[in-house]
Amino acid sequence: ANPEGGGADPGAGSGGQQVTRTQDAGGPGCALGQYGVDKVDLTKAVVGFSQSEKEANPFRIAETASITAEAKKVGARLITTNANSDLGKQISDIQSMLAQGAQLLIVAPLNSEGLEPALRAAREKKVPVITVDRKLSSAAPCKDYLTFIGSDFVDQGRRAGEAMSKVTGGNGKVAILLGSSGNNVTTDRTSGFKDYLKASAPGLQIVAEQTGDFAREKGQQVTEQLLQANPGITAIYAQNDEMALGAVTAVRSAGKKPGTDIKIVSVDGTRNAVEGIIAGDLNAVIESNPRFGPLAFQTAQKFYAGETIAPTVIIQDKSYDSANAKAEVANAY
Amino acid sequence: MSSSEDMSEEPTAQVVLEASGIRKSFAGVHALRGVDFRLRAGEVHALVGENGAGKSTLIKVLTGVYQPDDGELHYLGAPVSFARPAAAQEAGISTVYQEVNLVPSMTVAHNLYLGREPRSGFGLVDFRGMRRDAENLLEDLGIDVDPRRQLGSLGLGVQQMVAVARAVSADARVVIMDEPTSSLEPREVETLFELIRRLHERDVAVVYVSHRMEELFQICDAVTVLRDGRLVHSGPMYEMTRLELVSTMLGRPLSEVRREGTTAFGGDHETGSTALLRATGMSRRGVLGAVDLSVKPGEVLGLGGLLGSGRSETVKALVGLQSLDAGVIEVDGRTVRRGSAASAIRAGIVLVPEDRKAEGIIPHLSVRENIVLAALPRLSKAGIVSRARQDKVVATFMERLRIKASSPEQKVNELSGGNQQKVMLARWLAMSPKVLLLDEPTRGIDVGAKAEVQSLVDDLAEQGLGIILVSSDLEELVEGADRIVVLKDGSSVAVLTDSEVSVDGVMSAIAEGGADE
Amino acid sequence: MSTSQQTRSGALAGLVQRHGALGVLVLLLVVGGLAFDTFLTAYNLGNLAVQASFLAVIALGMTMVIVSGGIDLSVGSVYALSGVLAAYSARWGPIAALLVPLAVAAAIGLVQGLLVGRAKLAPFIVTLGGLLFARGLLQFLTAEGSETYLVPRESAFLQLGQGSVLGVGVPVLIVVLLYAVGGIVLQRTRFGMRLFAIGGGEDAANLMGLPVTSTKVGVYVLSATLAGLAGTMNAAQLGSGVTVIGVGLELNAIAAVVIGGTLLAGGMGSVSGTLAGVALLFVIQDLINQVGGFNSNLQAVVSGAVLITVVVLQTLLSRARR
Amino acid sequence: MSEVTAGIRPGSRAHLVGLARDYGVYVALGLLVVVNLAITPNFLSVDNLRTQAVQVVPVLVVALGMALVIGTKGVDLSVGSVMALATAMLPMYLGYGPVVAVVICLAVGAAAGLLNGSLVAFIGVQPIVATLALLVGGRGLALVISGGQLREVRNPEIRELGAGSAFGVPYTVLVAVVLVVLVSLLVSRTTFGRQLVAVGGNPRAAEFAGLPVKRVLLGVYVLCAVLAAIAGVLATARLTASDPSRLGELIELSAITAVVVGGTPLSGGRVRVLGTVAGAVLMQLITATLIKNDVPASVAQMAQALIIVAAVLVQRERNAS
Ligand SMILES: Nc1ncnc2c1ncn2[C@@H]1O[C@H](COP(=O)(O)OP(=O)(O)OP(=O)(O)O)[C@@H](O)[C@H]1O
Ligand SMILES: Nc1ncnc2c1ncn2[C@@H]1O[C@H](COP(=O)(O)OP(=O)(O)OP(=O)(O)O)[C@@H](O)[C@H]1O
Ligand SMILES: [Mg+2]
Ligand SMILES: [Mg+2]
Repeated sequence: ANPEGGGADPGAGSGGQQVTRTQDAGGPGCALGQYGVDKVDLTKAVVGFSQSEKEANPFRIAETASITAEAKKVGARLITTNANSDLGKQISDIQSMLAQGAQLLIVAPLNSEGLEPALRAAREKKVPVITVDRKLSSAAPCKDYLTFIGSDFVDQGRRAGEAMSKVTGGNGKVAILLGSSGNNVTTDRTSGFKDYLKASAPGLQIVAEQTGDFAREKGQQVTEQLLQANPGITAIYAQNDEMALGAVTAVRSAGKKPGTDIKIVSVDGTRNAVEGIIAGDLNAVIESNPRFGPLAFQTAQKFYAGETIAPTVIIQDKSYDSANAKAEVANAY
Repeated sequence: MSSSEDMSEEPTAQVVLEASGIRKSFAGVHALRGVDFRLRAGEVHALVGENGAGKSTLIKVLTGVYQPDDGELHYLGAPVSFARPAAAQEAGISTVYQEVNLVPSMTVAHNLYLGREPRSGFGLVDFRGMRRDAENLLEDLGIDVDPRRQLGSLGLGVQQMVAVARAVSADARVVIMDEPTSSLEPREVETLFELIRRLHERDVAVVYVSHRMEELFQICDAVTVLRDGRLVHSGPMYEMTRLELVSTMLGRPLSEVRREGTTAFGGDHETGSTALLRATGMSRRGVLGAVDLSVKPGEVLGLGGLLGSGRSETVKALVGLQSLDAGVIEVDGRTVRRGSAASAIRAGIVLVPEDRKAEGIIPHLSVRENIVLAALPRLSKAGIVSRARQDKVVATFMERLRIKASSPEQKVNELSGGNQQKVMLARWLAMSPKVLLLDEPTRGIDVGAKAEVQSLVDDLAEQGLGIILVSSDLEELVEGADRIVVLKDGSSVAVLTDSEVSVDGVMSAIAEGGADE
Repeated sequence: MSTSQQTRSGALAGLVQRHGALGVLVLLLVVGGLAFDTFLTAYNLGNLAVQASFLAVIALGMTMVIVSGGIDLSVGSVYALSGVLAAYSARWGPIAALLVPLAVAAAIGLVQGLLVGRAKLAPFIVTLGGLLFARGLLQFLTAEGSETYLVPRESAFLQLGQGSVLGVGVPVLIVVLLYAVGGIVLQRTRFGMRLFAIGGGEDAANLMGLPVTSTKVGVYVLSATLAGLAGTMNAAQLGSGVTVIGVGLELNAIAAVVIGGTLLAGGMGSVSGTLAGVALLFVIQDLINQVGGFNSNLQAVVSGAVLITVVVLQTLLSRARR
Repeated sequence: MSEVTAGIRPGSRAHLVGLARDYGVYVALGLLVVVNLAITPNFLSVDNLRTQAVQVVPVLVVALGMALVIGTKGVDLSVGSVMALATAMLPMYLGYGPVVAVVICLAVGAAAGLLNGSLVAFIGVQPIVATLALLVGGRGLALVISGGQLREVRNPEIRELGAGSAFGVPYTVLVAVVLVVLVSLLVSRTTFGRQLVAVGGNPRAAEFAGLPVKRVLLGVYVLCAVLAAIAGVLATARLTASDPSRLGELIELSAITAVVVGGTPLSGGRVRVLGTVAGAVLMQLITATLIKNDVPASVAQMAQALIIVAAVLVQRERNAS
């Protein structure tokens, strides 16, 4: 996820706590003995958190803040690193935290593949790894890592398709503003959306797919170009809120009314976007909740307490639309 | 090998290199308009002509730097066309190009053996062998320099000798030298001639370009004269007198070129009584020991000394381009800030540097821009340059110095060396300086232009400028200067006045002066 | 004015200059070791060395390019592309996994080299084109970056990145070997001499009859091939062809080379300096981690400041030499 | 902007080659327009032209400064970070009114330029590394200052600057046009401009000619950074938000490309301002063409690479031989 937004104090929403939707996507759970690590007292433990991208957008800021706050609450000593979008750095970050004596690792993977060397190092040191927000695809739970806590990005795309179908009445020409190329969030949010349209909203036709790099300015520029080349576009699916907000400006400067002439649906749930729904510029936003701290530490506590942990813990993401935006805006990050 | 004896007439000697009907033009400039050139084994062949006559261009065509637009090349009897300088070199033609063309960031030894490094086992470069070879070579050629020195840290003269050493050490059938002596002292010139004689004995053909007439008569057997890209004469050297040669070169009747003496300098000058520029105790560790000198208005002060004696360093220090550890520089009694070029220029001291290519011209700018460069602030109001005032200055000096260019807008690096030198002079004269420092001002310029520059120097002195003249051409130095300060190992060791100002005087001052090492 | 004395003090200053990066590195190692007992451990340094090895391989080629007066911006993209190709080709066995990416990388280097050497285009623009092209090709081959090819779990190819000999990682051994060879190539072969000559004065090198064009072509092929090798090693380490790696890596490589005392203008430089430069970048990064408490934005500020300090020191040292 | 070469027969091969070299970028531009007229729907509309003009502004303004730096044989990698750093100030000082806020942005830009310029001119650090440090650190600082957050700009004047227009020409485009004229006058008519070119052409000779080489270098980097700051303000005004994490990302590469494609050699000693404008417009049109025709990112990047290299290939200096 690469959302960003502005203004609000991250993590301020009192009701923004993550809720588990499903535990276990099939497969057995994982217990202390199976994973082969030693029991640790979390209140005295050294916990390492490896963040993947700069804390330069609301999602990352809220995510780091949530984990930092929860570590403090639990009493664990937290060391944090940031890979700055560099996979090699994430590997050395994790190894460095292991060298510094981390006993539990919370990792926000930069990519769904490629962390093997770091995971191997953790296994050798018998340190459990909890992955959050991005799922590792070929690594094995209870072996390479303990569990994954996060959203289902394909499902986010599917729900965005659903929302799109609802706000457009199932008919129209859609432009997709893609996230950064090569990012599996982009891939998942695209495939979920397309699959839904194919199956359930054949009246919606995708006329353009261009990358907006998860950035507002790029979203604005690309939308301007697309609207001129395809005046028939009636809806925009932006894969994050920032690009959606850029699209809003572009639609307006093309002399059309965002939210009315051109429907806009996006993913993330930042404060700015939800306010955009209230203002009528956006039509729907699918949430991607970044507050992993409490759930991550709870999971660790349960694990050390001997409980079996499900290989995937999918959290419940909200969605915002004109019906609930006003009421829920306080929960947006 | 003056005209003669040991050089028995050898029209029979094999022709090694022959060019016929060579044409070459650059964007709008016809540098060569159908030139024939024939070089025989064992001869020393002078290639002469005014600045811009096309000598260097011909050499570059002969050695594969340029491809001719038209014409043919025969080497050892077979038609050839060299695609790159490397091809000519492999075929046995080795060349010293005009202006030093070596790599300044590498050592002397590297420069000598680049491309043909001695190798030990595994094909690796054998540095020890290379240094030993270099030492032997340099010693053999009488060049006193440490082969481990970085080339760029050496004076231009030494660099030139290194270039020569590189060329002659290759086992070549033809050695081409484009103005190899322009920065050399009589002593080095003699070393070079000795080398050429040895080449001659090995039956190597030599092409020799120089603007120093006496050298040509001393060493060359045959001569080819170019004028405006055309061949105007080719024949044995002994058939010509010096005057005839000059007149053929310039294309003017004999009567017009007849002159007194060898230089165009007049007699002594009226000099003021108080010093215009006075420098005392200039020193910098490892470069200058203690240099004292002074120039009066209307006086030409010569700086004498051997290669690397610190003459160039001294004049650079005077204009603030060489920082000093100690020393006072005054103009009209006012102290100039040491190490600041701006304040030297403000005080009216300017320098025409020795290394035109590296320190003088801005290659891609036009003649006009190069001339007005230093004077720009004076030609502008509130930072906006006046084109009209520029054009006036440029026109004045191009005419006064007879700068030969297709237009003021021609790129300066397309001019011949001599004309580039005049552009440098124009740049500084446009500043109306008080003291003019000239480091090898006639380096690489033809007899005509040389005379013009020399008489210009005279004129300027008459007008009351103080002039410091550095020249490795001893004759020029002695005839031009009213007084000579002799440098040795970076210190001033003697001042020659009146009758002491003579070639012998300078020589003996150099020999005696200072503590010997 | 004793020349030999001048030479000797010049050589000494040169030594300091060339090993300026090494000096700073040793200093940081000592300070880091005293401050953090988890820093100077075989475990930590061993891991760092493996992680640094990819940049080290790339920076070796970059050093040669920069010595010749050029620059190669395409290495990051070529690195990523090669990783993907290696992971893809691993299905045909380890030899294919090694050769396919190297061949493609060398081909890219060849085209760049010809454009620079033969067509005389500015290296900056040519290799910027290479950067875009290789990244585009990578995305094209991976369905816009959505496909990640995996190296078969049992493939011997993985040893290239994950194996170790006597406790030293294979990538580290490769780096040691390559730098030994690279040092000899640069300092002791005619090819190396030519690189210095071209960087120090291209026109002069040409007039001296050196094969300027083929040397330039060679050095770009070399650089791209080394970037390809780094990508291949990385794929072996990760076990997959990750598409998002290598962005901005060219700047890290350039920084390492310059910190190592190589002159960007060309004509001067050493591979040992580059190795120290690479090590320095990774040690600084790890020390920032060890100190902790910086958020990512502050980390960037600190890295920038450290970079300025190191480069200024380096420049002052090399100026003192003149 | 071309240097007229005397004495070449019009129509001759040399003449045509010379023309292609001098006007290569315009030829490429013309070709691209023709291609677009054929394949891109609604290309020839006023709205479209306006969009392209508006979008090219930030890159163009940055490229103007970059052209000056490149003219001195340097390069400035930090422009994108300077944009971010300067405009991070905008929301903080808007309380004092838009003019004060913008002046502070430009002052911050100038300070960044002073840092770059001092490193290059006085310490002698190689430009690419000197500015690399600020590229790395500058954006970090911008994020530290702004708390890592994008901030909405609600000031009406700034919004008007971004969205409004006079006589149908957007304000941002007007600003860019004025800057183009100023920079082109600076290069061709002022002492500073001519000295700049001389310093790029042969720094040693410039020093020997008594030019204030260090001051010129310092000035050039300051100018470049101030232009980057202006570009940042214009981009921010249009986006109606200050976005320190993304604003100007990778713009240094676009700007350098525009400059070089426009015929200014990286080896210094020459600055072609109109060529730079054409180069920036060319890059913009390439992007627009690829987006409008919905070309996937992978193919778009490869196409871009090929067009850039082709454009430079057309106008390379003819070989000596
Ligand atoms: N690269 C070039 N581009 C354009 N014109 C050139 C170029 N090289 C030489 N010329 C012109 O060709 C003519 C011959 O120049 P060349 O350098 O051969 O003269 P030269 O006889 O060697 O003179 P000098 O004694 O001053 O060295 C001159 O008019 C010069 O301006
Ligand atoms: N033969 C030599 N061996 C070593 N160093 C030398 C030699 N000749 C000159 N140098 C060095 O070259 C530098 C420049 O000397 P400088 O140019 O002042 O002398 P010069 O008298 O003008 O001689 P030149 O005619 O070579 O210019 C000095 O630093 C000197 O140490
Ligand atoms: Mg010549
Ligand atoms: Mg001298």
